[in-house]
Amino acid sequence: MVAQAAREIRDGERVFVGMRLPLIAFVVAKRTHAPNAVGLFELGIVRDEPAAELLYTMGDNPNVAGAVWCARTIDLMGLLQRGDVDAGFIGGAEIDMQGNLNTTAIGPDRRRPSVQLPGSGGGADIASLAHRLIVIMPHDKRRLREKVDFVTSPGYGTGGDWRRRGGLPRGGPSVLITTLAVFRFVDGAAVLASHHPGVSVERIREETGWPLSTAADVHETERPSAEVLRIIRDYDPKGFWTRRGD
Amino acid sequence: MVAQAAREIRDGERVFVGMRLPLIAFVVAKRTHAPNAVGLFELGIVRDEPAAELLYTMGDNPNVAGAVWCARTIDLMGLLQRGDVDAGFIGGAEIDMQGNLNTTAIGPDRRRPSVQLPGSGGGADIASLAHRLIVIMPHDKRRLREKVDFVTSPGYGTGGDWRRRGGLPRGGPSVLITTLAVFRFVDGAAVLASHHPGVSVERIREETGWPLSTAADVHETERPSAEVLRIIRDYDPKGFWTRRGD
Amino acid sequence: MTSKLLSLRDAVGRLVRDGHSVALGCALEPAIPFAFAHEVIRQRRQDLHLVGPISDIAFDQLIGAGCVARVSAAWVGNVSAGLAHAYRRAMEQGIPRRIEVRDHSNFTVAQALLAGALGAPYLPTRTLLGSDIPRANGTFRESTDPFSGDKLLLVPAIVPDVAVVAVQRADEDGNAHLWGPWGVSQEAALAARSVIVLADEIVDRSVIATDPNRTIVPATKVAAVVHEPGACHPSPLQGRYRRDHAFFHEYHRATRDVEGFDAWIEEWVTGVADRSAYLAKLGPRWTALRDTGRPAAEARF
Amino acid sequence: MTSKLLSLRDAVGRLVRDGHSVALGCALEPAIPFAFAHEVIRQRRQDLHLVGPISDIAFDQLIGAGCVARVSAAWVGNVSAGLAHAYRRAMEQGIPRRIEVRDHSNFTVAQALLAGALGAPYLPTRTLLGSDIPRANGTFRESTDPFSGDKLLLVPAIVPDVAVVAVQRADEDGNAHLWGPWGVSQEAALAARSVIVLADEIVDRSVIATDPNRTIVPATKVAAVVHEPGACHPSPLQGRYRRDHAFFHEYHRATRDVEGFDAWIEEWVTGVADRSAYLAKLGPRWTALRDTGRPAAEARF
Repeated sequence: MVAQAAREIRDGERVFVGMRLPLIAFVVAKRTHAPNAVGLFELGIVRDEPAAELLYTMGDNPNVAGAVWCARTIDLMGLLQRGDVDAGFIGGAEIDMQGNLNTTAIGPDRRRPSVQLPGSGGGADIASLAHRLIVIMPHDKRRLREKVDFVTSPGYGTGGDWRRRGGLPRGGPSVLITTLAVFRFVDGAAVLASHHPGVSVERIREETGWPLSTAADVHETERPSAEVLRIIRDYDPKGFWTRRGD
Repeated sequence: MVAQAAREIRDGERVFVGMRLPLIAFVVAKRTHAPNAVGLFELGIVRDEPAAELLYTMGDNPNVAGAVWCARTIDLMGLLQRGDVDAGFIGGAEIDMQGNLNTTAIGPDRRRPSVQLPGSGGGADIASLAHRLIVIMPHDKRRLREKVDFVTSPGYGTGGDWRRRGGLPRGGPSVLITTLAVFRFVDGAAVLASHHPGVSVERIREETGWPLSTAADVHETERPSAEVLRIIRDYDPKGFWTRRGD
Repeated sequence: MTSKLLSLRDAVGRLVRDGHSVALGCALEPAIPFAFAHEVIRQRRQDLHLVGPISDIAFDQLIGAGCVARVSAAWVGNVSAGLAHAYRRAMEQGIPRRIEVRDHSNFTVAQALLAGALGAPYLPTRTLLGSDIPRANGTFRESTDPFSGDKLLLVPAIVPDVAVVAVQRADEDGNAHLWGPWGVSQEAALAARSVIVLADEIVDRSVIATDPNRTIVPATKVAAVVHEPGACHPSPLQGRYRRDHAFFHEYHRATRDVEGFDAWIEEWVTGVADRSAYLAKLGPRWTALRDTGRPAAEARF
Repeated sequence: MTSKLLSLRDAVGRLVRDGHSVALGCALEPAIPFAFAHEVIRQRRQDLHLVGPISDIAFDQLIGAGCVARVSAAWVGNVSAGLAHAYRRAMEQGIPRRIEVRDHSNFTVAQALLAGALGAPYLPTRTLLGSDIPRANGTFRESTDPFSGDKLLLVPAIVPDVAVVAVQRADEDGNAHLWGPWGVSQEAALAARSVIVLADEIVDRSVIATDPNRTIVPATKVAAVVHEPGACHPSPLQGRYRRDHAFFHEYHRATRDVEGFDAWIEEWVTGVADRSAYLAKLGPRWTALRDTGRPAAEARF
């Protein structure tokens, strides 16, 4: 997942990084094909070099030391709303075929949820305002659902020009990277683009809660290079974030 | 003028100071009856001690050195709009009986003025949003007018509850201090409260462009104490700002 | 210059009332005033309205202890360990009580507090158009931009009764220096009716005045200054101490059920008199977190 | 890291076009980039839209030199000396040309640029209700607060084509440290389509990174970095040089009539090749303005 996520970052891009796997994907991208990418962190940090050590949160002292800008959340969110942020990473508990994400609550009544999730954080802002959204999630039939219980972070809504009609200025998910596969969004809907090595399309179909649509050129996800695996293991030697496979 | 202006500052108040004579009035107040007054400067400075030397502008290095807060204009204006500023000083080229001030342009057509003035600066904001406005002006029939050509800084408009009806949250002029006299605002109109030593009410009437209304207890303006005069001369020994009399 | 120095006990006792809205954790992951949250729990405040973007586990502790009636936040959880168990129990089972949640995103919390700081009634934005958050929040309004005709969301100002900011140093009057990420701390402090400053170090006014650009909140807004070293543990304070990652994970494991939560609160909050006792209980684990950082390049005023 | 270092001549030549909106003098009285204004005059830019709160005499010089078609400002004058003669001539007699003025207050300029920085269409405010400024400005709208029913003024965003900020130090990529009053400098820089940084000193990126809280604009927003010592004279730059009060008064006396203005521009702008020639012409008067200030108290990251 991390290796594929890193490939989604282009050189020179301004990326809302977030935590966990995306943070490591940013490190990999910076050290391989995207040395000029810039990382933005919503608590008010801009970095053109990854932190010197593994981060558990974006507010850890090592993520502040060596930053080029330490500002306010509103300053970073302003850049996002202006359209100055190329891409952003986001995860979620549930996602549907149109890329709408739920990180708020499971169950029909948000006031009496069956599972209370932490909430949006800055995720819904990134999903609303970044030029491109990169989604990373564990692949599970209960997570990739026909319909999510609550739309925390808008994807393509009901499809078509739903975002424009709703007033969103730009953006939407470009890719969904799971533990089993990579989906691209075509006309506002997720299409299976590649399956990870050793994972069959059949298994992906079984593990996906919506009727799977498959790209004509569906192929195996490119394996991470030895260099990429080394960078990941160097950065997270104990596998704190990458334990569940990279 | 400076001595009277200083008397208008109460101890512990948060005051939008501005430049020229008000700045010296702030110094006098701090060193006499209002040691806990705090000065706010619209470029983003808060001081609880006056600058160490005479200022020509509020942005002079000595006004920054030793400040307790150096922020952004919007932060100070936010305090003003919130209602966190007790009083503010302002001058003007023209004022009418309701305390409406013109610092924009003389003449009927603002696009083709007979005299182009510098403009509002922060004056119109202070007049709109401070709890209390203290006005300082040279006394001249062409300046104290029946009607001003342009309302840059709103006073009491046409009188009555004009400010409230217009949407202003509070405030209005409390006093007009001129080179000849002191006016207090009663029911939204300027009333002569005191004449400076050696100035007759008749002369004030002649030099005032509106029908003079006089307080029952009109009296002579209190003379500045020797201490106040010393403080003023110490602060502005060459009389750069106070040349025209204190 | 007046001194506003108070003990944390007195500051909470005098300034925090049942039912108050309280903004804290406004720098996001770092500089969270846990010492304040613990004192509020010890003094059994009730019906509080918590305001903040993401609170890491501070909100979870206050909710589990029954101090909270309402939360206006973008995220309530345990940043490096996962879900917040006490928050889940309150929402899913009403244990120890039902709470009302006003869902936000980090941007809308920032805008609501900035509007409060500016004395503006609301801020107009394009974020969350299409999200279910506005409906769940209930305080926003949809609007049309009179200049362009575009759809907008209007985020109303939040004016907290109390904002709590933890800083590296402050003077006794309340002029406070914070460095590292500010998050929404300054907006919260300027928006609030009163501000409590928790300072790792108390310095003379002249120290603050050597670098007025570092001042996050001026004394004119501050009601109380508390000298509380280590006030943010287990969250970090830049240049002073690092984040205690393991502590967050231990809390996560220990508070899976109500009994575990109550035992944790007894051990770390109600069972200790104050912050110094808490730090003494941490012992060498606390001293090992010290971080002296590297000095900022010189700037001369 | 890329280098964006350019000479001021090249930066103006490449980034400032006739008809552009240009924000400068955004720290109010200090840190006014006079060197930039003079290069614009030397390159004979026309029909510029000047944006700024109060510009001291920088706007007066650009207006008198015929570079300006429109001004959006709260105040145009000579702060310590009085009225601005060239601005008066343009407005009163159309000399050297008629200009359009969009009247503002300092607060509305700040709000317009903050809206631009936030990507918000406008900011709602209660200032200027009852002033003639909104009518004279022509771009504001009166509105009603949907939450309270109160009257409001909506100040639309200003997005300058170019913002110019003068700072004490920057790296070659454009990460810029400014200390002292920020005024509306950060809002202008974040709102603008491109930013030109005039740095008194060029430092390594690692120097900027020791103190990221001092960064007023990040490199991601910056198009050009110009190493221009003394760029702000006669206005001051905190910790570097003091304000040359006499220079403002001399300008005031010298520019009372058109001939005097033209002679002044010939002597101090078109008659000098660049900023270093200008400073050499000032000679000992310039060196006497040096101000080393006092060091800020240590902060460690």
